[in-house]
Amino acid sequence: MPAILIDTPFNPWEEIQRYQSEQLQAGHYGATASFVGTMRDFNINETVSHMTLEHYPAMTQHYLDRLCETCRQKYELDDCLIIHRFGDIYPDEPIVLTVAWSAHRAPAFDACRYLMEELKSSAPFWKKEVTDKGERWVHNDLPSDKK
Amino acid sequence: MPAILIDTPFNPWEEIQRYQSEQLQAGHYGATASFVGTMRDFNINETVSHMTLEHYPAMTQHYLDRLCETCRQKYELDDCLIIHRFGDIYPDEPIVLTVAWSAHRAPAFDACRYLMEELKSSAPFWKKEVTDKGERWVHNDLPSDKK
Amino acid sequence: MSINVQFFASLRETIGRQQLALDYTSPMTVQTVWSQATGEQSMPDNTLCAINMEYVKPDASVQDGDEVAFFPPVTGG
Amino acid sequence: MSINVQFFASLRETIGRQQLALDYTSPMTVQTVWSQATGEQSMPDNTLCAINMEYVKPDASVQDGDEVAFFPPVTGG
Repeated sequence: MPAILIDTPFNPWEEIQRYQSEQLQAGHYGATASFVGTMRDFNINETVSHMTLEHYPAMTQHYLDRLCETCRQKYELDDCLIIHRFGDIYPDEPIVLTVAWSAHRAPAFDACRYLMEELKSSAPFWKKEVTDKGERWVHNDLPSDKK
Repeated sequence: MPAILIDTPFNPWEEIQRYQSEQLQAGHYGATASFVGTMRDFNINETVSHMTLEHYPAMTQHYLDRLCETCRQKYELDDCLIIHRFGDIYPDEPIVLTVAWSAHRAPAFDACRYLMEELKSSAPFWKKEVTDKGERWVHNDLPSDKK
Repeated sequence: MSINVQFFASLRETIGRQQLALDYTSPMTVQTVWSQATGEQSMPDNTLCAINMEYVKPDASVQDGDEVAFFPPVTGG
Repeated sequence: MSINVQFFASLRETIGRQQLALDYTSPMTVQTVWSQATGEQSMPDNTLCAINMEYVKPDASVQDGDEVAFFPPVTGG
């Protein structure tokens, strides 16, 4: 149940297959739910050429590790996986992958979504987009309940 | 937004990549939610050597095609995909894949799960498992609302 | 023309046949198709019914040339 | 020992520095760390605070040697 931070492009589908074949017991899990967040080339009606994803390295790793642990305690899972990019990211590149493996579909779906919602609301990452009008920090319109 | 029925093993992760690179517009979608149902080697505490997935060919294709259409009308999606096996299936082989691509994560998650829940409750497939005690039809414990 | 009747999965095994052609007589419902096709057996409570690939209730009307299918609760996915 | 203060993202740019060491004086809260580190600027409403990688509220107590971080709402994923 690792959380992996990387600063280079990754192929989420290959990572799922690799992790699955190395860490999961074949024939044991019946449900694999996954989510991939990919960089778009537009946001709020402006063309985005690339972005920089800043983070708080020690806290990010700590936060994501604990999120995986909490997730495994909360749902009946065989395993879960998070991979998250940081640094410079270009359109069409995957930013984040969350995966949950379970015997049954409900915990797999619930856990995969839980990982993403928690990560979106609390993992210390900040996006700065570069558009044709210059740089801008991305704002999250959702209220934070963490203050 | 195809629904594909096949009677031979498939690799869901390769199918996602292939479909995505051929049919989706790079940089346009930001969220990809997927689900893979895999055959387990045990069920209700018995070891299962393999199973036969019977279906009602014409109705299955019709049902899944329309499910994809309904899903695209119901959620704000770039696209969706269903692949479903039939015939003889062995442990660790994928049985079903559902994928939804969207600009945002909520419709992608919701649509991917909607496809699976509808398919599980109404697509005309029937599993017959072969265990060390013989063959048995799998029963769905959930009440059906389709009668 | 006639009614094409189909049985699937455990129902196919219980009834002992996969399909049969039934003479069309007006009026006909899915329930009467079942009764004629099975020799007046009672329909199991959870049986699903379809006319021309669409789910219907047992009291739905059948037309000449329809395909009427009966099957147990589905277990795909 | 002292307090290691960190600012991230837009807050780092607004404050004009990424990190600084602050002499520890007892008692100290996250709010007093902010005030001393920023020259008594007011803390933006949506600022998130962490002590040693754990989210805390501004009235949380700080200990000698702690790392105290301030940052805007997160936008990862």
